[in-house]
Amino acid sequence: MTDDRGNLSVDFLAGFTIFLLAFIWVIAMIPGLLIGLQAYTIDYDAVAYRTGVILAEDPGWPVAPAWESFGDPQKYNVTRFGLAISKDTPNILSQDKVNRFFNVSTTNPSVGFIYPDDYQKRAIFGDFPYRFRISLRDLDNYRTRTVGEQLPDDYGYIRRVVKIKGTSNATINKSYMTSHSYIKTDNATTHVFSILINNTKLLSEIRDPAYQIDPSREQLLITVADLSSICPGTAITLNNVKIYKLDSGIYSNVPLPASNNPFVDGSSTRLPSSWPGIPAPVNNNVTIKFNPQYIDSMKAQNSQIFIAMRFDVSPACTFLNNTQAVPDYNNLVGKDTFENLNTTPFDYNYHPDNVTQPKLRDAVLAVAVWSGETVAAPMTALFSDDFESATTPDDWTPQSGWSDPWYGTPHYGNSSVVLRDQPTYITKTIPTAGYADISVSFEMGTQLSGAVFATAEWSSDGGTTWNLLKQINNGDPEDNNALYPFAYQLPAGADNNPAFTLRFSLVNANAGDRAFIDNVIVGGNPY
Amino acid sequence: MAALVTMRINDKGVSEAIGFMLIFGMVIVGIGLVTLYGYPLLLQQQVSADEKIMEKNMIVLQNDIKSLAYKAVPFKETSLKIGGGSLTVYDSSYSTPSSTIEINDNGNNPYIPPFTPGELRYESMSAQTDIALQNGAVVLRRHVEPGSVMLAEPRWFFDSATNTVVFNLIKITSDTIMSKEGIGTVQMRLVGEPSYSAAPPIPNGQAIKLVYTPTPSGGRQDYSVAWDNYIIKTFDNPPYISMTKSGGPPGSGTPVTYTLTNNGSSDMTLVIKIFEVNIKSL
Amino acid sequence: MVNTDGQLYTIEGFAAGLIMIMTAYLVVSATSVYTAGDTHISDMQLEQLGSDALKIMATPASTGEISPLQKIIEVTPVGTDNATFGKMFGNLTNSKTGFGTDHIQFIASVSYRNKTDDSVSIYRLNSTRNLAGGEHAVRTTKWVIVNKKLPPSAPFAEDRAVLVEVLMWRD
Amino acid sequence: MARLNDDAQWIILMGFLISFSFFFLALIINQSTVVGQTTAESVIEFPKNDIRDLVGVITTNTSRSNTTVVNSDITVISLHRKNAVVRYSLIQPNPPVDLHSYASIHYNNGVTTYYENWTSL
Repeated sequence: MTDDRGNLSVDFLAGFTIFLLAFIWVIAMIPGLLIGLQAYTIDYDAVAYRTGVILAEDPGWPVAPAWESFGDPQKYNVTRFGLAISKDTPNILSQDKVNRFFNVSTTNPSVGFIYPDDYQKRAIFGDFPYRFRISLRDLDNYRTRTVGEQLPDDYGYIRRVVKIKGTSNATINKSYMTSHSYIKTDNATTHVFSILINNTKLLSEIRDPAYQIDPSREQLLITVADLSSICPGTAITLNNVKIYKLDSGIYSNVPLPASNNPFVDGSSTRLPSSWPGIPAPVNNNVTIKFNPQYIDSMKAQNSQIFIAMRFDVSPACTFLNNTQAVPDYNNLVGKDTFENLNTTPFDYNYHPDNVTQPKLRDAVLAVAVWSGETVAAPMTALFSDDFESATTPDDWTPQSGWSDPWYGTPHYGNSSVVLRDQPTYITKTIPTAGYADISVSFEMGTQLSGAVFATAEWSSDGGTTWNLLKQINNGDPEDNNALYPFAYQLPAGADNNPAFTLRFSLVNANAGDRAFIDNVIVGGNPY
Repeated sequence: MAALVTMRINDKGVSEAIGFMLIFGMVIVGIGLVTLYGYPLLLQQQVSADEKIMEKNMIVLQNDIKSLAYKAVPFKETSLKIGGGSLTVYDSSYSTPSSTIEINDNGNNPYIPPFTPGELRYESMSAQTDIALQNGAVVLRRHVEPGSVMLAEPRWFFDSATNTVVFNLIKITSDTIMSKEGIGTVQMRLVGEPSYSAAPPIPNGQAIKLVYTPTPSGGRQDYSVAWDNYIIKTFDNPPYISMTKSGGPPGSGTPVTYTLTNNGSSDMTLVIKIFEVNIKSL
Repeated sequence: MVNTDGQLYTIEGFAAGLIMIMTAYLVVSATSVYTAGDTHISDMQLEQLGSDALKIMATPASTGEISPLQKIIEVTPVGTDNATFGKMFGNLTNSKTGFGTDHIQFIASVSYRNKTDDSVSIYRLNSTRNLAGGEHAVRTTKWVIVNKKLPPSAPFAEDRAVLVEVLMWRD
Repeated sequence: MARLNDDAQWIILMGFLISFSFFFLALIINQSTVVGQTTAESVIEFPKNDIRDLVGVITTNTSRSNTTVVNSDITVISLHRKNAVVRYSLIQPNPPVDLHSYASIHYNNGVTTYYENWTSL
């Protein structure tokens, strides 16, 4: 018998090859079979639609007390996000809800909501771990806020046009004080200025929540200004602020927690908890900003709230005083003090002379939903500077002394940075090692005259050559003393580059020319 | 191998050729059985799948027509696969219409000229089934059975709160005769503004007469049973409307007259809207 | 002795291949290509966007003001174009949260009732361009109460309800 | 060699297995093609924005929408342009006895019937 082992293997190869060829051919047909199958995008679109509806048309849950009033330790009580002011006002969002919603942290549970877990449970819903990106662009304020990741190529999407309800505020300046006779001719050292927040009236005069001033849901901002000009040369201290509540005819003194202490002279931090034990010296103004939760905790819906501020001046002088001078501020009696012919508290109401009314601003809300791996990790800014520091722009390289922090108009937060009066620039090297798809965004605006212009540029070689991003010339639409947002996606030269540099310049400038820069953000995707 | 051979006990009686023929025969018989029974079953499956898909496709087309008519969108197109048959558009003026609708008042005076809707019809070759999109409804008829079924309803309605009867008539037109098999794109557009007629109010005791004339007896396109069920379901609304039916019976090819008498306390409002949808291409 | 083992491998390979190819053929020819769902999704998105934009335009910015949409209709004589509408509506619908803008075209018109015969008249308010044949549009509407002479020949202006209709589509 | 070699039959078995799995995959795909469409369509079909808009225009400024002219404007234009039968009636506030206004709104477009009794805040 001949050996047939070789024979077998050649034959096996032939048979198996035919089988494999057919198999490969058949497998190659599967993608064609799946062409018609697009259920996944449809599903994403439906989820995005649902999330868009919840965010734009629903006030969230719980409603009272509102979910946004829950601090981070109690955030587990929040079951549903919703940004609308109330269920009767779809598409009109509350600024407080927006602020709380976009208060996002990637890791730290005590700072804000955590992406993605906290949001998946409360805004996206469903057991499936969808990934998403929710952004809100405030069209009137040129501001975009985002939670989520970089968009992949394919995602479900919905865009909603909404309005954001602004907050009301009142500034009591010298001309207002004079015209309302708040500056009394009593040459004394102790003065009491009182403010009335009549909740009953505020809630009943205008019933539409979209335009209502509701202190228990939105922040009130009251600034008593121009104090230094009332009697120049006198030293002013803010001795105390007392809160009285009038509820069904009964006055009660409500303690003011340190978390609601006033701000003095434009400071961004409240007076310390040692105040009022140690009275605070005041140069020019005092700002009162109560958290809505504080007002809400007073159960103030049907009550009137009196804020009595005690100023001490030295030497004695004719100062801000609209409250019957009571010998003993420490033991104020509500009825005697506020129901007194000599007391005319400042009324926080719907009169536009008194209070700047809440205004609705246009905004765009976009929701994108997808699943699976995204190219980028949760968006991490490589670099950002909001120029809030007092010595701004300290970590930039100022070309000369002509770049300063700017607290005037325009700025976001506390301050922007200004380039002024002569040709000058600031630069900053931001190594992009390990990152690709570099993007730059910033806000810029100018106040120019003559042949002056401001530029934003980037360099891939540490400043030898510069590439122009944006130039604002005298007379351009952006040359109107306001900040405008700009965003650019940079070419590959910016990727993975330790010498990546940004520069903002003011060219040909003379005295009075100004360029303002704020909120510089450089982002990228890790390799 | 040698060791293996020696281990075999006895294979003398086994013929290699016969064994091969046995196996070969079994394979052939297997293939034969599959071809005889399995393949027709598969074809059957495919035919009913084609039909199901077309039912859904027709509903998609109906949605397009709804968008054109009720949302006044000027143009719509949908790509679809027409399997196992052909999709044909019959102009409203086609000579043997599958139905003619007349709406008359108490004294048989017409509110509108006799209305022939025209239709988009899918004719399945293998399943012996027609699915038609006519007058805003999707109706199905099997040739082997006498009746017909409405798969998706048109938007005719009676609103009892306002005592209003609304007929939305949709006329399908096309400039040429078109028919399509395989993958096609149905493009349709809304022609002009809808013609709208609100008749004088119909007082208590007076009636509207709706006359449905199907294609003559023996015609394959008789959908009167489906429409009969729909009309009864929609407009027989005691105590507001008392409905009587005369003529027919549905399915016999003879006209059926539905008399809707206003039994409500207030005057009844009749609204007739006619939309024209032009099929640009298939 | 002829060895038949080899042929068997080849034959069976053939048989298996044939079976697979036959199935594949049947399966591919039986499943349908179906894209109808997508268009409805994008319709829905566009409709929502347009309806939001009209709603926003019909909302006054603060109490006591009249809404931009009402103002636009009141100041625009019947039959004339109002560019403010286009600018506002375009800005609201085309703004995105990220880079760039959308490309939404629209035709806006106003419908009102003639008091004499209860017929409805329509006039164009503003448009970006005309709808070319074959473009896929959706319609959104918004009720507005305006104080206006409608029709223009009416003897006096009074509160009337009009329907603003916007036909919108993407380029 | 007296016996047929059946070593190769696993190949044919594989062929069958693959064919069947392919077949079932196709069946499942056939089932799933129509799912997403219905969600989108039902969203479009349900006239949420229309109803909201209508209720909004009637209730936001009741003194303006209370006139007979506006009422018939809304009724007639709804029927012409929106294919919906609408009827509403309003009761204005009667201070000091009653500070609220009331509306009853009826909407029917043949698919969706909606009825609301509204009371102002």
